[in-house]
Amino acid sequence: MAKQTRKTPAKPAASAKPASTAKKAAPKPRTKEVDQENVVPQSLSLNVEFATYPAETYTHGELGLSVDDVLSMYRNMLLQRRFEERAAQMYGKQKIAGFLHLYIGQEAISTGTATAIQIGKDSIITAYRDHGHGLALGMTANECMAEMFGKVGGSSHGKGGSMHFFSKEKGLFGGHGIVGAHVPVGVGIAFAHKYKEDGGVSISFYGDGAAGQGSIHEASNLAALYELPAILVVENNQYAMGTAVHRAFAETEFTRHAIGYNMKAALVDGMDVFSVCKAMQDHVALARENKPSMLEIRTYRYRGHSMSDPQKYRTKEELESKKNQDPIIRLKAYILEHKLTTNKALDAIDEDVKQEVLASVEFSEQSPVPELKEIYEHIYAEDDYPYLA
Amino acid sequence: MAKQTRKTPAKPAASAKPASTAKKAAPKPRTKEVDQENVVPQSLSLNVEFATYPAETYTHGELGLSVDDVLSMYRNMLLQRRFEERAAQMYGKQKIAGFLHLYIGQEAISTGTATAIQIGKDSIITAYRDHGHGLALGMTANECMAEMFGKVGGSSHGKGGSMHFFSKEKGLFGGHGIVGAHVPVGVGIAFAHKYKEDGGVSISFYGDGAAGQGSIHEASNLAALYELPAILVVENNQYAMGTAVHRAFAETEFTRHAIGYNMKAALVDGMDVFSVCKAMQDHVALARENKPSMLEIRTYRYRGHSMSDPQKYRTKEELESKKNQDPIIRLKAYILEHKLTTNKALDAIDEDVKQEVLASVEFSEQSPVPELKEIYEHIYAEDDYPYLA
Amino acid sequence: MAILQYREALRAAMTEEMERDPRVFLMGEEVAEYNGAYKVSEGMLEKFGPKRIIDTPISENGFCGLGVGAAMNGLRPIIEFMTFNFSFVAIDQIINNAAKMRYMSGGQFSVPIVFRGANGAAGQLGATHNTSTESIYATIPGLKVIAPSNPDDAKGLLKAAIRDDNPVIFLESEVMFGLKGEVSEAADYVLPIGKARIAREGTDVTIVAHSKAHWIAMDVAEQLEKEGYSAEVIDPRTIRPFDIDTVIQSIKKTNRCVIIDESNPFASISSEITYQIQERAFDYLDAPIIRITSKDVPAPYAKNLIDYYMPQAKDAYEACKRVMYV
Amino acid sequence: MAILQYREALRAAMTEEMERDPRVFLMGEEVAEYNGAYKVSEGMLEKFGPKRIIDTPISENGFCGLGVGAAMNGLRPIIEFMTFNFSFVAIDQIINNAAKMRYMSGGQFSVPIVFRGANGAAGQLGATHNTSTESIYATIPGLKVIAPSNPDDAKGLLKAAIRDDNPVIFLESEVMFGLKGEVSEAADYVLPIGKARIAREGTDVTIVAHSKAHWIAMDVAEQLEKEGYSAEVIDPRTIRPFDIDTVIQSIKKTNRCVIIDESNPFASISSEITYQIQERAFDYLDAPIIRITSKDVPAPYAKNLIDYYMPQAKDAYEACKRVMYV
Ligand SMILES: Cc1ncc(C[n+]2csc(CCOP(=O)(O)OP(=O)(O)O)c2C)c(N)n1
Ligand SMILES: Cc1ncc(C[n+]2csc(CCOP(=O)(O)OP(=O)(O)O)c2C)c(N)n1
Ligand SMILES: [Mg+2]
Ligand SMILES: [Mg+2]
Repeated sequence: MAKQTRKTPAKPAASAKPASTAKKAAPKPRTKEVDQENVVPQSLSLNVEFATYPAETYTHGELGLSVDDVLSMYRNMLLQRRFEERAAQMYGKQKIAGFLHLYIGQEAISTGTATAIQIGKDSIITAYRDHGHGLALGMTANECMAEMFGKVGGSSHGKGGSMHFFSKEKGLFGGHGIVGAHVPVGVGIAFAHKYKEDGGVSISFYGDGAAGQGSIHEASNLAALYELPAILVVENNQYAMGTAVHRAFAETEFTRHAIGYNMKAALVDGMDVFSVCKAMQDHVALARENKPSMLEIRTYRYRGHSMSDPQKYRTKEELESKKNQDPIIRLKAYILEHKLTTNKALDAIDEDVKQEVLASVEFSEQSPVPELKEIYEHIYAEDDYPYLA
Repeated sequence: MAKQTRKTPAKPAASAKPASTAKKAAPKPRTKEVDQENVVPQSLSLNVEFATYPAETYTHGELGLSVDDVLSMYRNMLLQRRFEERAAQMYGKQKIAGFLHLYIGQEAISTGTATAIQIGKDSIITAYRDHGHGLALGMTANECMAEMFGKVGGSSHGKGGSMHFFSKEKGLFGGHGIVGAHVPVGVGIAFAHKYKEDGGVSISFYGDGAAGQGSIHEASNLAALYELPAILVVENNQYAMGTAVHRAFAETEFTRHAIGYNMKAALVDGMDVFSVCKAMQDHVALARENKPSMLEIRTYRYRGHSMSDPQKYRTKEELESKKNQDPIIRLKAYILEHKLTTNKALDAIDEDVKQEVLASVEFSEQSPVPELKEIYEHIYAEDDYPYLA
Repeated sequence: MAILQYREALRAAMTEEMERDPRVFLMGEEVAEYNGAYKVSEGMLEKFGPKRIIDTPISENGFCGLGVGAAMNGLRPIIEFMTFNFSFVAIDQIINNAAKMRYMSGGQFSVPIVFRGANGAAGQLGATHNTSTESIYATIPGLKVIAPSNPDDAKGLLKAAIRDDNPVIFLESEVMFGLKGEVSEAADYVLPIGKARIAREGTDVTIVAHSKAHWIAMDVAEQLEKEGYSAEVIDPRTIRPFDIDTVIQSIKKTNRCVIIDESNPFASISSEITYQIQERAFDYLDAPIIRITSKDVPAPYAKNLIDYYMPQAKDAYEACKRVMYV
Repeated sequence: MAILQYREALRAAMTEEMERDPRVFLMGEEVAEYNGAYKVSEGMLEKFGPKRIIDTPISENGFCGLGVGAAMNGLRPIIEFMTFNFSFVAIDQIINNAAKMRYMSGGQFSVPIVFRGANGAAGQLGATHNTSTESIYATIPGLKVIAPSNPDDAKGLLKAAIRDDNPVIFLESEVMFGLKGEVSEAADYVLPIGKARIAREGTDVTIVAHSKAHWIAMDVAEQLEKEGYSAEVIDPRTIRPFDIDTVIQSIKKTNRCVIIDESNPFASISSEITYQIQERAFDYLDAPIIRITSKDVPAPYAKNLIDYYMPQAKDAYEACKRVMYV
C-alpha cells in the first residue's frame, strides 16, 4: 500500500454543477420576483459532476502541513484509538455503563477535520459516536474518560456520559443521541456564525443511517436556502446498527442526495486522513463564503455498533478486508515512506499516548461522583427554580 | 390558444435514468451482500433525463378517451369550479366556517387523475385543499357541501369540515390538515395494496410548500426502497400561503428531488387535463408494476390560500396571465375545436352543474346538525368506551 | 395605560426586545413578507429587515432545530409556530434538544429560545387544529411554559421570556389575538415568570384558569357575585413553574376550588393543580376539586359540536355552586 | 403455566396473532435480520419471512405514517419503536393521524395499529434515552395506552392490543425484557384492555403503580407487611382508559393512597389518578394522596444520580406510613 504513488485526482475539488435544459432558478430568499416559469419544456435533463477525494492522492506538503502537523495528526488518531480500546476495557469492568459506541476505524475523519478547521472559531456537532471528534478537537482524555465514568471531572460533570461529549471551549456542540436530530442544530450553529459575522463554519457529522431522517432533509434545505456556512457530512461507515446502507436507502450514493438541495457535494475516502483533510480544507473555504455543501465520507467501523452488538450482519472476511485500510496504519506507512520520522519515534508516540490514556483512567477513578444535589443543577439558568418534590 | 397544434413531445414518458461512473447499487432490501464498494473513484458524475408532459400535446384519442369521457371530464371540472364558487359564497354567508381552501385553477389535476385510475380500486390522499379530488372521484356535491355546513348529511357527519373530506367507497383517504403528514400515510396505503396484492395504486398529492417537510423525504425513500405501488405528486401551484417556491427551496425543480431516492420523476403541465391524464396513465402503469415515481405538476391557484388571504405576495398581472391557461377554458376550446359537441350542449352542462350545486346547498340547509351526543361517536370502535366526564 | 390588542402587545414586546438586544431574531412561517399569518409580526420585516425577521419553508423540525443551534451559539431566537398544532412535527427538537442541552452538557451550553404561537382551540378547524399542548410541554423538565390571558400579561411575559436564559414555550391564542386590553406603558415592562395573578379577590370559592379559560372564570365569578357569592379568580399565567403558593393561600381562605382548563382532561394542567392542592392543603378542602375541561374527544368541526366541546361557563358555574354546597 | 421472559411473552403474543391473522405484520428498526435490538422479535423473520417482518430505515415519522396508512387500507400493523424515546420524531403521526382519523372521517376509516416498544428509564443512558411518555400519549383521545408490568399481562394485553380496532400505544420496558414470570398457557389468552389487576389485597393503604414501578409497590407492600401493615397493590395495566372503579373500591376500603409513577411528575399519570380519586372518593380519603415519581429533572448519566432520579422504594415506603399516620 505504501508503495502506491500519489497522484493528483482528475477533479480534486470540482463541485456539483447542475446543468439543465430548464431554466434554473437560483435561490433568492426574500425577493418578490417569481423566476420560475410555468412552462413545461419538451425535454428536461440534468448533468452533475461531483468532486472526489480518493485515498492515496495527497501529500502533506500539498495540504500545507508541516512534519510536526503530520506527527501530531498521527498522535491524535492514535490517542482516539487507544482511548477507546481502554474505554472498552473499562466497560467490561463496569466502570463505564449505558451505551458505548466506538469510533475505531473512523479516526481519519475526526483528525482530518480538526486539522482543516480553526478550533475555537469553527464548530462541530455530531451524534453519539463522539469520542473521536472530542479528542481530535483537543478535549482532554481526562475529561472524556471521567465523563464516561460518571464523575465530576467529566466534561459534563458526569451527567452526559459517552453519548454526550460537549466542549464549549473547543467548539464541540455535542454528542447527541437522537439519530438525525442534531443536524438542524448544526445548521442553526452555522446560522449564528453568519448572523454574528464571526467567520466561523459549522460542520455537522451524521451516520449513513441518519440520512433517512426527515431532519436531514429539512436541515439541508435550510442550509442551502439561507446560504449558511455549513457542511453536512455523512460518515458512511456502511451500517446503521445491523442495517447495511443498501437495505435502508433507495439511493445509496449520498452525494446524490445533495441534488435536491442544489448543494455542492463531494465523495471522500475516509480511510486516508489527507483525503479528509483536503476535502475539508476545500469545503471549509467554500463555507466561509457562505457556500454550504454536503460530503459523503466513506469509512468503516471496526467494532460493533455498541458494546452489545453480535455483528451477525457482516462477515469476518469483510471486516478483515477493511482493516487493510486502517487509517492509522496508512498514515504510519506514509510517514515512514516519506521518512518524516523514525519507527522508534512513532513507537515513542504510541507509548506516550498509552500513558496519557492510563492517566485518564487514573484521573477518572480518583474523580469524585457527583453529589446527589447536583441532580438539580444545570437544568435552568436560575439557582432558585422551584422543582416539584 | 386553441389554434396551437398538438404534437407528440420529444420524450413523452421517458423516465429518470441515472447513469454514473460509480457502480450503482440497486436497492435490494433484505439481502446480505454489500454491493457498495468502498473505493472512492477519481471522478463521479450523473446524468438524468426526466419525462415531461407539456400542455397542448395530447389528443383525447391518443389517451383512449371517448367523446363521452371528454364531456364528463369537462362536466367534472366544472362541477368542482361551480361547487367552490358557491362554497365561497356560503362562507361569506357564514354557512361554512373554519378554513376554506379553494382548488379553483387546479381542477385539471384532480380530473385528469380520476380519469386515469380505477376508482374504488386505487387510492388517493391529499391535503386540506381537497374538494377537487373529492368531487373528481365521485363524491356527491351533497355530502361535500353538507360536510362544510357541519351537518349530519356530510361525508364525515359534519365532524371533518372542508379540510377533511373522506370517502372510503371512492378511495379518498382524506383530506389532511398537517402539511406533509399525510404523505407517509399515502405510502402506507400503497404498502397495503402491495401486501394484499389487490392491484391497487396509491397516489399522494401534496403542495409545493409541503415538500420542505421531513415527512416527504422519509415517505419518498420508503416508497422507493420497498418498491411500492405509489405515486407522489407535488401540486406545484407556485405558492405555499404567501411563500413563492424559490423563497422556500434551494432546488425549485421538484423532479430533481426524486434523484435522492433513485425514483423516476416527470414534469407535468397541470393546466391541461390531457397532459395530467397521460402522465397519470403512464405512472399508474408503472406503479402497478411496483415502480414508484414522483411527479411535479405545475399549476396555479386562482384564489387566495384560504378565505382570509390578502394576496399581497403576487401581482394582478401575474394572476391575470395565469388565467389565460384556465384548464376549463382550455378544455372547452379543445372540445369546440375538435367539434366534440356544441357550445349549446356545453352551456347545458354548465346549467346542469349549477343546479346540482344549488341542490347541494339546499340539501345542506335541510340536513340536521349533529346531535350533541354524536360528539362521543366515531372516536373508538367500541360504543362503551369510558370517556372522562 | 395604552389600549392594545393581544397581538399588538406581543408585537410590542418583540419589537422592544429586538431594539434592546441585537441577538434577538424572529423566525417562522410567513412571519416576514406576509406580516404573520395572524399579523402578530406586522411591520416587523420593514423595521428590522430580512436578517432578523426570517421567513421559513414549512419545516418546523428543521427551523426549531436551527433555533436551538443558534441559541447555543450566542443568539436569542424567537421561533413562531403558525399554531402550536404544528409543533408536534418538531417536538423532538423541543423536548430532547432545547430542554436537555444545558443538562447534558453539564451547564456548558444555554438555550435561550422562545417558541411562541397560538395554542388551543380556535373554532371550526377540526381535530388537528385545536390542540391544547400545555400539559405535554409542562411535563418536561428544562422548559418553562407561559400562557397569558390578556394583552398586558402577554407583553410583560413575552419580554421576560425573550430575556430568559432558558427555553420557553409561550402559548398564545388565535381567538384572543384581537382581544383589546390595557397595557402598561412603563418604560421597560417585564413581568416575572412563575407568578400567578389574582384577577379577582373572593372568599367563597377559588377558580383557577389560564389563557382564554380565564375569561370563562371571570364571567362565572361575575354571575356568582350577582347571587351573592364571592369567587376568587387566579390566573396562573405561567404553567411551569407553577405558582402553587398563590393558589394554596387562596384555598386556605375559600376551602373550595374549581379549575377551568381548556385541555383534554387526562393528565392535564387541571390534574396537576389538583394533585398539588390536595398535597399541600388537604385539610383545608371542604369539597372535592372540580375541573371543567374540553370534552375528552378530538375536536369536531360542526359549530354546535365544537361549541359543546369547549369548557362550558354553565358547567363551571354549577361546579362552583356544587363545591360551595349551594 | 409456562415460565417466560417478558420479551418472550411479547414475542409469543405477536407470533400467535400473526399466525391467526394474515393482516398482521411487524415493522421497525432492526426487527427482522438483527432479530430486534432487544431480541423481542428473535426468530420471527425466519418464521414469517420478509413480507411480514420488515426492517426499516431510521425514519420513525415515515414508517409510523406508513403504518397508519396500511391500517386504513385493511392491514393490522405492529410498529416497533426501538424505544419510545424515539417516538417524539413521529408523534405527529400518532397524535394527529392515528388517533383522529376515525373521528375526522366520521367513522369511515379505522386505524387498527399497535405502536410498541420500551418506555421509561433504562439506566445510564442520559437525558434523551430515559423518557416516560405515558402521560403524553394518554392525554390524547382516540388512543389507548397499555403498560404491562409482567410477562403474563404483556402477553394477554399485547394480543388484545393487536386485535383492537383502535390505535394502541403499548409501553414495554428495557429493564424488564429479561424479567421472567408465569404466563398462562390457555389456548388463546387475551386479557381485557382497561381492567386493572389487584396484585395484592390489603386494607390499610392502596398503592397504585404501573409498569416497572409496580415492582417497587410489591416490595414496599412486603416490607409493610413485615411491620403489620396491609397494603393493597393495584396495577392499572391500562393507562387509557383508566380503570378508576377498581381504584375507588380499594380506596373506600383503605382510605389512603400512594401512587408510584416513574414519569416526571408534572401533569403525569399520578396527577390524573389523584384528580379522579378525589373527585369520586373525596369523603373516603383520610390523608392526602402522595405520589412518588422520578425527580423533576432530565435523566442524568452518572450511576448514583440516575439511581437517585428514579422513584425510590424508601420514599414510597415512607409515604405509605405517612398516609397511615404511623
Ligand atoms: C430517532 C432515533 N431512532 C433510533 C435510534 C436508535 N439508534 C441509535 S444508533 C442507530 C443507528 C445509526 O446508524 P448511523 O446513523 O449509520 O450511525 P453509526 O452508528 O453508524 O455511526 C439507531 C437506529 C435513535 N438513537 N434515535
Ligand atoms: C405542519 C404544518 N405547518 C404549517 C401549517 C399551516 N399551513 C397550512 S397550509 C400551508 C401552506 C401549504 O402550502 P402548499 O403545500 O404549497 O399547499 P397549497 O396550499 O398551495 O395547496 C401552511 C403553512 C400546517 N397546516 N401544518
Ligand atoms: Mg453508520
Ligand atoms: Mg402551494
